[in-house]
Amino acid sequence: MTTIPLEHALMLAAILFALGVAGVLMRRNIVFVLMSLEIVLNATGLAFVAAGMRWGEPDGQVMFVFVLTLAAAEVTVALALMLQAVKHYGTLDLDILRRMRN
Amino acid sequence: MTVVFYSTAVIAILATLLVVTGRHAVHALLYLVVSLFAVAVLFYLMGAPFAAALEIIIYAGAIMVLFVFVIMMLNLGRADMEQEERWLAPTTWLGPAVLSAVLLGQWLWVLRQGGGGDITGEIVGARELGIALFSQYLLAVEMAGLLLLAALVGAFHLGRKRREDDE
Amino acid sequence: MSMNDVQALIPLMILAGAGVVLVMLSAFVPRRGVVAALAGVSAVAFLLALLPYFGTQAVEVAELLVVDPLTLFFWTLLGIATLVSLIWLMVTPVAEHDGGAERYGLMVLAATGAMVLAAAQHFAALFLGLELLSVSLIILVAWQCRRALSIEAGLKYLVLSGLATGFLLFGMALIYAASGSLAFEITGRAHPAQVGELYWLAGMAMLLAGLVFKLSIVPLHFWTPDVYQGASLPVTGFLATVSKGAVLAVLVRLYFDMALADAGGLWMGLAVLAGASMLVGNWLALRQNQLKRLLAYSSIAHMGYALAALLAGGALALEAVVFYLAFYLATTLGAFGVLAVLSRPQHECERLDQLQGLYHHRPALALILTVMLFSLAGVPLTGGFIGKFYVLASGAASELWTLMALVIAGSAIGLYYYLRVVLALFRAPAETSSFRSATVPSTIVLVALTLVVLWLGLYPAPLSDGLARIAELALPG
Amino acid sequence: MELLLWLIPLLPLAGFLVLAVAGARLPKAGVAVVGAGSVGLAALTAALLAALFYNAGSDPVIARLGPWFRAGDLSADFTLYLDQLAVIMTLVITGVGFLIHAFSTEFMADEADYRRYFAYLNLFVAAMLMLVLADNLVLLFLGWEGVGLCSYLLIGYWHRDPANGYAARKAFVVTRIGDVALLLGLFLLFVELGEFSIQPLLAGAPLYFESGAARMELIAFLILGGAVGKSAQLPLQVWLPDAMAGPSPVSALIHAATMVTAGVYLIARLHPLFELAPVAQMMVALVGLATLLVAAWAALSQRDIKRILAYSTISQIGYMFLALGVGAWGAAIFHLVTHAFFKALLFLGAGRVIEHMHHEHDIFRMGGLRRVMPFTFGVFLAGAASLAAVPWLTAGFYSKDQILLAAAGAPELGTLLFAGGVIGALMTAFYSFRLVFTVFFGEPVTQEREHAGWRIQAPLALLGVLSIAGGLIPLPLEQVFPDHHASHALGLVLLAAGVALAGIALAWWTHGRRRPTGETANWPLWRRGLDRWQASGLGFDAVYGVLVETPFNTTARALRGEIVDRAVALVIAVNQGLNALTARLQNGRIRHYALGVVLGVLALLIPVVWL
Repeated sequence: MTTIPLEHALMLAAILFALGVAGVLMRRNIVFVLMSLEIVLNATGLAFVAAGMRWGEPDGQVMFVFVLTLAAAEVTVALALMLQAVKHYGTLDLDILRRMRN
Repeated sequence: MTVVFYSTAVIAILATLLVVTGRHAVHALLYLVVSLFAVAVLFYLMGAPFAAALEIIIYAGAIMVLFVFVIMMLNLGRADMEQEERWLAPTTWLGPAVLSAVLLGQWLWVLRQGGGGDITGEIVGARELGIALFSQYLLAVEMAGLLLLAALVGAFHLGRKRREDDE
Repeated sequence: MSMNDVQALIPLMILAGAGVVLVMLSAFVPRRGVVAALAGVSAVAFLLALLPYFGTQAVEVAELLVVDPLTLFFWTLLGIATLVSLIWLMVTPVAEHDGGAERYGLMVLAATGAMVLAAAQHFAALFLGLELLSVSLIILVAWQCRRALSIEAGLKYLVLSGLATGFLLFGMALIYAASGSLAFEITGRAHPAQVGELYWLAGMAMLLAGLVFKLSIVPLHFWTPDVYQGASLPVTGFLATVSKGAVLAVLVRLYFDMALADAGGLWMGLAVLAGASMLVGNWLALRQNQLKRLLAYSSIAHMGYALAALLAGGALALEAVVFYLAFYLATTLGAFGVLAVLSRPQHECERLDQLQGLYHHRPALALILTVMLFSLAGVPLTGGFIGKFYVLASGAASELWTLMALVIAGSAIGLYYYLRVVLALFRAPAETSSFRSATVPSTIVLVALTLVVLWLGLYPAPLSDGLARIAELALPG
Repeated sequence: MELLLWLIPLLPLAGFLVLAVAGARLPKAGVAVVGAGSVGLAALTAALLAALFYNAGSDPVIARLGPWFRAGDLSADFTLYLDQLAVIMTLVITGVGFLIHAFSTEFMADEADYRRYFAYLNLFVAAMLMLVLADNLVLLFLGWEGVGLCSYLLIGYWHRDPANGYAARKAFVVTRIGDVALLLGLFLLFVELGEFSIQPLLAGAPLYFESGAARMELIAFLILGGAVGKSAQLPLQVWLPDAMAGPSPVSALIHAATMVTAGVYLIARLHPLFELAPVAQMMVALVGLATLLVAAWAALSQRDIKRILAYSTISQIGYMFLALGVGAWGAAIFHLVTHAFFKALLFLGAGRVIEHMHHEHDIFRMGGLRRVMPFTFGVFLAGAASLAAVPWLTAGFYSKDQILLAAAGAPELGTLLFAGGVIGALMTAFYSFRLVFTVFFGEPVTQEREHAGWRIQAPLALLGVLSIAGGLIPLPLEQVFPDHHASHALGLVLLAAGVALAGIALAWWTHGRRRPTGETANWPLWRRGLDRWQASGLGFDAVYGVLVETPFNTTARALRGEIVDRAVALVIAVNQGLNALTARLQNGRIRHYALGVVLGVLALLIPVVWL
């Protein structure tokens, strides 16, 4: 068996998370934004599992299961919403979805 | 094994980078699946085989397939790729990229302080997980069920094709 | 799980069960009224089920939840707010195709999430409660899928709330990595002593960012006006009251269980955000003519005040926040209620000019709305004044002069735009204006809310004393 | 007695509630009865209570209705407190307030929204009574806020003209600036002394604070800020002249019995704090002095009859501040009382004049009204004489004399304060009689004769009598205020008297005597020149123009109002600018909103990592 410092696992999670955040911030296409959100959630799942394994407890994996549930629930609603948005606005461009503003 | 861990991590990072910067939606999706597989391998290496399985079955399996369906429904083609090209001008991504880099820098600085301890790779498998889920986390599991129910209702309502919509 | 635990969860089970049943039932029962009535009954049943617990000891339920006097208070408050929101959902006229009965079930499910949040003492409960609340709310916001604005609001809320949740989860993971536990109190104790203190603090910072996102604290506030505007009035009312109330509740518990007042940098960051919220919220509202956006901006400022009260720390701060929440819920529900009552199908009452001259046609509604606006502005003899006073008193007790000066300055700016609306109510009506009259049930609810707001302003002593006892119990030592 | 005490503020409040809720069903007469009657009953109650109070040896009466709220150590009850100061204030507010109400029942009879008018007026009186009777600072603040709110509602209501929206905003911003200072001061006081109840607070302060302690000075300065805003003193005086567009009785109420005197009352009520803060107290005197001079100077060149009176209010309140600043608390209250009489009278009289002239405000388009409005002329003359402090005959003379003597006796800067006060008195006498002579003397511009019912005549007559004889009313305040030793030099008294007369004479010379002469074309040149010189007031006009009008107009034009006006505009502009800026960020783009989320995370994360 091998030992890995917790920091390294968490750093990986942080990098993946940051990439996801960057995706949300810079992509205009809804599909890519939603994928980036999935990356973000997956990164937190990785962090939870890593932390759980550092303590040798199942709690981290339990949280991962819940994160997975959320990801599934969110993506379902998100994709349905996306289809509606395409119907109303005729585009995948999030920057067009700004009828409400000051 | 350590080598496997770090090389898989690099694969995960690269694949994710390609997702975030990709032009073609289906390609990006495939890279995402690669990244998820890589993470599943890491789970396995860290001693969480059940989590690894879930990652592949649910994430890479169910959720990504959902994405594929939607992308196919929208029929994203070459025109969309060109559009992506235009949307990804440096003025759009430079600021966010810098901000994300600052965020990442903060995190890495914090994590570098260390003291978190080691992951020994001792296996916490499906059995322990199951016991935890259905004893102390039972309530939470119920809550997760409600969450899925809510999402189901939402998807049903939002995705419903109504007769009057066809006009 | 012992019998005792199960007993403590009866109210929650009622609500959750009702949510499931209502959602199922909506598919088979075509009559919207039946589902609506059942939803109302379930909220009442929830409140009645709380009665046996008053005066009992705290019960911890399988580590995840705790039912103590503070929880009971929040549950009562949020239960009433849910009931009133359901009533507004009933009375607001909607276009036929937007009137799916599943909305009632979803709102009850969202309320279940809120209750879990208010009782949470474990990260898993916090996370799942928050997400049950948020996901249900996203669907409710986007429900009128024929309105482009509704879809836009839903998508905005979903993406931003997903991002915030990501930070929240990552924060939790870091705290867990540092302390080895997901329970508030254990991780709270671990903080000063254990290794990886920086992990703990950074994790907490991200966790708090995820939470204050829901409270629309600046600069995580951007979603608020758009989502408020895009959602239908009763849903906005629910979002503004139950959702914010539940998040504030869990924030209170976190703050005290984890001794966040001692974490200097974190405290400073929160203080800056609270101060910014008061100013930015009020500035944004200054010239706003869209009433929902106005209320959204005002909620930003109000959550800033509430956060400032919390930051003062100590029993008085706990009292202040809880009192503030009580008055804010009653007042906001009243304001949204008046707007809901005045709405027509596909034509919500949401612009300032739609209210012009209300006093001359519907004096009672105008006076009720005036009381609510005065309360939001913090005019004496309304609940809002006492709430503000509490905030200032707790701030003064901890000598937080800068924050207090900002509270006072923010209120001074705030009064201006609330009075603008009041003046419009009393101005001569426009030629074309016509107002719906309120139905009997909504009149009763509105009058009751008005009386509550005035009661909180005129004779809050009983509530204050009760809160003082709760605060004493909640804060050991 | 306790019950009676509570009745006083509750009666007008009840009047307001009745009018607000059930008023729509009342006929006009009913509205008048409720509106004026409630204040009248309050006045009767106040008189009865005052009699009982003095009979019982002037011991303070404390009436506790019940608890209000409690937050930590901080508690406030619904408790009223009546002492010698509160008795006087209550009598003035209800008495003068009732006379104004009674006058209004007839004067405003043609007003379409009669009901709302009386509702606001009643609420105004109730709030002011709450302010002066409050036992604790929270209740006092309730009255303070109520008064401010009512004034804003009145301004906002009467300003149908959008151009006047700015005036309403200005009044709002300026008084709010004062309120922010006041609230901070009160909380600071609470934190130091742990008390909101006024009497224990005042008793405790000297034990807790050294005289001149920095915290004490700060508190006193903040309270002064609140008083300055509400009482329209320099530099926050700008809102008052603009807030004149309401009907005259409202101005009478705001300027005489309520609102602007709140600041004077506040400082008088909290005088032990100012005694502990000598710098702040000196500041009160200097603010008063500067205000009375600037406002009197401004009044000299106004043409609008109500604006003249508005500036004179600011100026007279400056005198009260001057008195407060030199520790002559009793003299300040005395002047507050006499001022309430003659200023109410002057505003009501001006309302009569304006109405008679068909809403003409410019005094130079009036003239000779003495003949057609003999009654109004009579009472107006009494009021103006009192304002001008005609020696030994009028109430205004006695109260102003006390202030001037007290100023002369001040330990520091006595000469300066006295000299300023005397110069102010000269200007006061001049502008009040400039007004009288221009409006009532000379050729009549109209032949229409006045007609007035008893509901107009009786209040005016009564106020006229009070303006003259009000100085003889004894105002026992020895239990509230410490003795004040003023100078009693006869020379100073004579100087003050002489100055007032000189001012009137000057006004006669420049504005009374000179009237359009007859045909002069065939006079010899020297005679024409002499006549022109005489007609021009022996050159006084030129001097007047050079000394007063030109500089005032120039500065006014240069500064577009006053410097403060600019500061206020700046406050508004800054807030609107920030509104525009923050609103621009609210651009609807999800990506930009998400940037906000990330920034928020960083805002919490960075201090954690680096602090």
